[in-house]
Formats: sequence, C-alpha cells, structure tokens
Amino acid sequence: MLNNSTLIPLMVVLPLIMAILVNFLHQKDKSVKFISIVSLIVFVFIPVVTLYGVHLFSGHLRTGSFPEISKLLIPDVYMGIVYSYGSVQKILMVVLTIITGFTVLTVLNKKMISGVYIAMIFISLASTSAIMLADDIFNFFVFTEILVVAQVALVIAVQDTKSFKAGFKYMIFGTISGASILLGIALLLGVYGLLNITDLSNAIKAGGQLNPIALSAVSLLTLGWLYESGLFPFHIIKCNMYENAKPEISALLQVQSKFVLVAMAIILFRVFSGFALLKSVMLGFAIFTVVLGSVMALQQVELRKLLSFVAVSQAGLVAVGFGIGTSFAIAAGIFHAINDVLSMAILFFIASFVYDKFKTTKLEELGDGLQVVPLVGFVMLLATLAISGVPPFNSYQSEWRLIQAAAQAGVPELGVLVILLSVATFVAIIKAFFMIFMKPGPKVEVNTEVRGTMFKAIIVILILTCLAIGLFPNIIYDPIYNFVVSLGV
Amino acid sequence: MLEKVYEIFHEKMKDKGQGMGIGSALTSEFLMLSFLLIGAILVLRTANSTILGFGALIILGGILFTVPTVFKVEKENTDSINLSSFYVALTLALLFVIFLGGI
Amino acid sequence: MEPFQVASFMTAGVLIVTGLWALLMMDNILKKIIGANLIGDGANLVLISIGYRPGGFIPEVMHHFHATATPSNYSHLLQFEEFASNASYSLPFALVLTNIVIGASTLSVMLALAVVLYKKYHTLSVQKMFEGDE
Amino acid sequence: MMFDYILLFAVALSALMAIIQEDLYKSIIILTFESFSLAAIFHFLLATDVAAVQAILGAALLPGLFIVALYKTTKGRDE
Repeated sequence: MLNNSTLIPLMVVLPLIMAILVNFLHQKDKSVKFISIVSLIVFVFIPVVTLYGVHLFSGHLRTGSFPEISKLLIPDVYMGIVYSYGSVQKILMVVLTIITGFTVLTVLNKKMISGVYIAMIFISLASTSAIMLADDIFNFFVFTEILVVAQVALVIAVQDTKSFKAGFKYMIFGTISGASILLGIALLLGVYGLLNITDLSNAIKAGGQLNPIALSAVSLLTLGWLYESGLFPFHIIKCNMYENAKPEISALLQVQSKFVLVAMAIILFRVFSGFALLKSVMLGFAIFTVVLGSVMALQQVELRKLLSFVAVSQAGLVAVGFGIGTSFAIAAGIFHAINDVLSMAILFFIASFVYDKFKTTKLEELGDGLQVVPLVGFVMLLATLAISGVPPFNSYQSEWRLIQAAAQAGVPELGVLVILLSVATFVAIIKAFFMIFMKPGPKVEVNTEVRGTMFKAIIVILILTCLAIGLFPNIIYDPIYNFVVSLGV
Repeated sequence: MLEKVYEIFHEKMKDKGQGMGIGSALTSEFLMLSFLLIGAILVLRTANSTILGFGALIILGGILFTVPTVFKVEKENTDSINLSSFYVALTLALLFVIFLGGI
Repeated sequence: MEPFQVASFMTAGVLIVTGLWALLMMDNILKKIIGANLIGDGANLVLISIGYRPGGFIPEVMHHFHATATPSNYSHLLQFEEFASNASYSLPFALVLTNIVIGASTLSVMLALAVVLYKKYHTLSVQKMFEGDE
Repeated sequence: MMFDYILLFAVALSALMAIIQEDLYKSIIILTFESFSLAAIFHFLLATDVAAVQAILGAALLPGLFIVALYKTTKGRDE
C-alpha cells in the first residue's frame, strides 16, 4: 500500500497552477480557451491513471514518537502531511473532474470567457480534491475555507443583488463553521497531540472513553459538517447559493457540497469510530433536512429554486445513509451521492438551457417547450425518472440498497422515508416538467439564436451514464463497499 | 371532508398560484404529516429515555393541532438571515447539550 | 496547566462568545464583520495557548545553534532531550500563521460584499437589506 | 509580572467595547488596539513569528481595510 506516488498531489497542485496561469491571461480569450480545455483533459486523465496508495509530503516517513517524552498514546506517527488515494477517492475524483469539465465547456460555449471566472472553478476543483484526498485534518480545514471563498466568488459573479446577499450570508455562516472546525481541531490537538487522521483514530481507540474536551470537539466538528454539506440549519443558505448562481455553476456546486459531505463524514467516522451517538445525531439532522427540503421543493414556482431544494433534500438522503451507520448503509450512501450528483447535474444543465432559450425560469411564464426543444424535454423526463429512483436508472440501485440497509439495521421506518422522499421528488420535478414543456400558452418568446448543441451533447452523455450505472451497478458499488469495509467503521 | 380541506387551502393560497399550486401544497401537507408520523414512531420505538419519548409525543400533539402545517413550515424557511442565525445558535446549543450532557 | 494558560483560554472564550454574539445578533453589517474577526482571533489564541510552555524558550530563536554547524560539533551544543523538554510546541504556531492569512482574505471578501450591498441599499442595517422588498 | 494578565484583560475588554461602541470609527480604533495587544500576548506565549504577522495584519492591513470600507459606505450616504 505504501506507494509514494507523485501523481496524487498533482490532482491538487495542477488545478491551482492552472488557476494562477488562467488568472493572469485575463483578456486573452483564445489562450484561456486553449489552456482550460487542455488542462481539463489532463485533470480527467490523472485520477484514472494514478495507482492507489499514499503520498508522504517531503518524504517524511512514519517514525517513532518517543512515548516517554511526548506522552503520545501510540508508538509511531506520521511526521508530515499525508494524502491517501483509494477506490472511493478514485471514483469521486473522476465524477468531479468530468462534471467540472462539462461546466467549463458550457461556460466557454456561452462566450463568458473570463480568466478569473475559470480560475475560480479550478480553485474550487483543487480544494474539493484536497478535501477528499487529505489524510491530515488541518490540511482539510484549510481547503474547506478556500472552497467557501471560491464558491462565493463563483456566485457573486452573477452581479445580481440577490446573489450578493446569498454570498454574504454564506460567508457569515462560513466564518462560524470555519471557526468551529478550527476549534475542534485545536481541542483534538490539545488532547491527543496529533493531526494525522489515521494516527488520531488509533490514539482515540487507545485512549478509550472520550473526555469532555474531546466531546466538545465532536460537537464543533459536527456543526462544521452540517455547514459544509448544507444540512438542517444551513439548508436555506445552501439553497440560496444554488438558486442565485448561474445554473451550470449550481451543477458544479452541488457536486462539490455532496462530495465534501461524503469526505467529511468519512473523516468523522474514522476519527471517532465506535462513538454511536455521533451517528444518531447525524441521522436526526439528515431526516430534518430530507423532510424540510422535499416539503419546500413542492411549494416552489421557480425552476432553479425548486431544483435547489431537491438538491438539498437529496444531500439529506446521502446523510441518512451515513447516519444509519452500518457499512452496507454507508456504502449505499456514497453510491447514492454519486448517482444523485449525475442526475442533478442533468437537471441543472437543463435549467441553464431553459434560461438561455426562454430568458426566464419562472414556471408560470413558460410552456409548450416540447414543440421547441423535444430532445431536451425527453431527457428531462428521463432525468426525473432517474432522480426519483425508477428501475432502469441508477438512483433506483442506490435507494434500493439504502432501504435494504435500513431494514437490516432494524429501522425499516427509514425505508418508508426514502420511498416518500422519492415520491415527493418525482411530484415536484414532474410538475416543473409539465409546466415547462407541456402546458399550453407560453408567455415568453423563444430565443432562436440559442441552439445549445453543447448542452444537448452533455445531457445525453450524462443520461447514458446514469443508464449504464443503473444497468451495471456493481462496477461502481463493489469497490465502494470494499473500501467502506476496510475502513472498519 | 376533502372538499373542506380544499376550501381551506384555496382560502390560504389566494395570492399564490391556484390549481396546480393547491395540488402540490396538499401533497406536501400529506407528506409532512406522514413524515411526522414516521418520525414519531421511530423515536418512540428506538428511544431509550422517557424524556425523548414524551418530547416526541408532545411535539406530535402540538403539530397535529396546527394543521395545515405547510404554511408554517414555509414561514420558518424564508431567506431571512435573522431566522437562520436563530436556528444556527439553537443547533450549536443543542449539539453541546447532546454530546456533553448525553441524552 | 499554568495559570497564564488558563487565563488565555478564558480570554479566548470571551473573544469567541463576543464575536458569536455580534455575528448573530448585531444589526450593523460592519459589526457583524468585526464579530467574525473576533471569532478568528479567539480560535488563534486557543491554538497558541496550547503550544505554551512556562519558562521555555522560543524554538525559532535558539542561540546555541548556528547555520554553519556540522554534526561533528553538535556535541557541545544543547542536547536533544533538553531541547525537547524546554522548547514551546511550535506546530500550533504554524497552524495559526495559516489561519491568520485565511482570516484576512475572508475578511476582505466580506468587506467588499458589504460595500457592494451598501451601494444597492444605501444602508448598513442588515435588517433593512435582507428583509426589505426584493 | 502582572503585565501579561493586564493585557489579557485589555483584549477581552476592548473586544466587548468594539462591539458595544456606537461610533464605527471608534469601534475600528478599539479593534486595532485589540489586535495589537493580542500580538503582544502571542509574544508572551513564546510565539514570536505569529506575533510579528499578527502585529502587521492587525495594526496595518485590517484597520486599513475597515477604514476603506467605512469611507466607501458613509461617504455614499452624505452625497
């Protein structure tokens, strides 16, 4: 397993370098376009070819900890920052880079070529990859903060008052959650003297019962987790971010926040393995998010806001998988994160296309879209079926596994909850589908200049991916399950 | 019975959309009630402490008296920053109480 | 723990609680940002206090070592055990340096947003900005 | 040797004052004082490098940013 691969940090370093490069080429459109397309191909290529293993920064090996002097609980520790790369990281990285690529392609296609804008997308890509790869809890914290700033920059680029307000709110609560994550790390450092997650997990296992300071650290880190993944008290803030960004950026933002949810929940479970109360608390907040998100999604009359609430409630469903806490359920949760990210991305790309074509996303004013863009309407119908868990598609596989895991863990009520959520999602999105594509009497004019060949290609590729995962789920599910079992949480 | 419910919703949603809006509001009302029922069953079945059980029962009773719940949920989930701040402070306090107090 | 360490922890607690209060309860947008700054200061103070060792010396300023020393003439220098038992713990200091920079950048983004929001609404009150008509 | 304790007390007090103060200019000046005494405390806690960074940021960059923001916001109202 100890394979000191230099390709692993490149997944973080290369996007950062490219972001700086693109940032300097602000006015030169052609070179920005060329560099971003080339670097996107490289970004997708690197995670595929990298072997599993760990990377030790500056080659610091695991060494003895001098237990008599340092009073550490374990005999040997990592001396530097460590990045680890396993099967789950590989799958998540590939999905993340592909959807980032699609977003950048749509941004370039819309003639919005701005070096700074693409630089922010690259920085958010770099920080999300670092969050998923980092085996060091402080490195993780630093990149969550960078991610918040990059996401706010992407949202306020819309130059709309509502997006400024959403960005400001996101930053205000980001300060609270960032400080609480940092304080949690500080308390853990004070109690155990370690920052590496593997070492910390071993030390906490060796230390036995958690003392009150470590328990405060748990609650502070849990608050940070709720913010980063947009669960219960922060669901409105996250939803505001999604709805006020450009829809293709929302497609990227929801991928990032769901993957950060998965990464941080894995970190929490690894560090505090065997602490059952944490799982129950996560489950409680996840159920709250699912209920509020789906109920609010049904009320909306604006496509982007509706999709934002659906995205939030689906994030809650991923967290339900983590909250149940058996390895089967956690694997199902991670699998659902991947499936849901793909089908939500289709819906957000369709929202982006609708916004370009009809200049509005208010459901009242739209209508008769099926005559104008039949292909997009058909794909949206398929995506609706996919996200609400209808058999040939991918979400069916993960939701079925979630229900099974809930029944195995002795809480079959949660299975009913999953079914109700998928019904609510279906009703909410099929309403939007009807009002955009089938309702007679549109009140808006069609922008005939927008042909959207790029959008159509992207959504067709994504829906075919959804179908492929739905037909052959084990290609993705089995590595995830083995990884979760090897974590031993 | 259902006509009465429809009338109530019609009255409450005069300034918003009619027809399809009322349909989705009714759907979300039923969903909300079933979610609450499931949550109450879950808490009552798995909770070890009597405080949690009684709390769940009281909350369930309180909510059943405030039907229709959807409008109240919508009022609590606006974009307001003060309301979000209140819920964040509440969550922070709740997390400390749960983890340090150990319900 | 040393009394000075306890006192700094308590000060950090005061800073964090004050900042949180300002961030959640204050109406003025600049006061909210000041509160965010105070929370960051409090977290930094907690981290620095962890590394403190009463009567120890600063690990970066060790007069016994000099740049041209080779391993052969380490013998008359400070012993490793003496260094390990006297120097303050310098890992938290590195963390705080990172956090100060992050905090400053976050703060500047928030101030820029506050200025932009002021230009739209001509008020500093968050209540009027966020609860007003769209 | 009471000086460091007095500084700690001053930090806590000035943080409270900066929040309570009505006049925003005064509040920023008090905040600068808080940052600078925090840098001194970092020095007493044996972290000289952090103290240097905090002194530069807290005494020069941070009040500068705040003053610019305040200038931009209150000037707009007067005109």
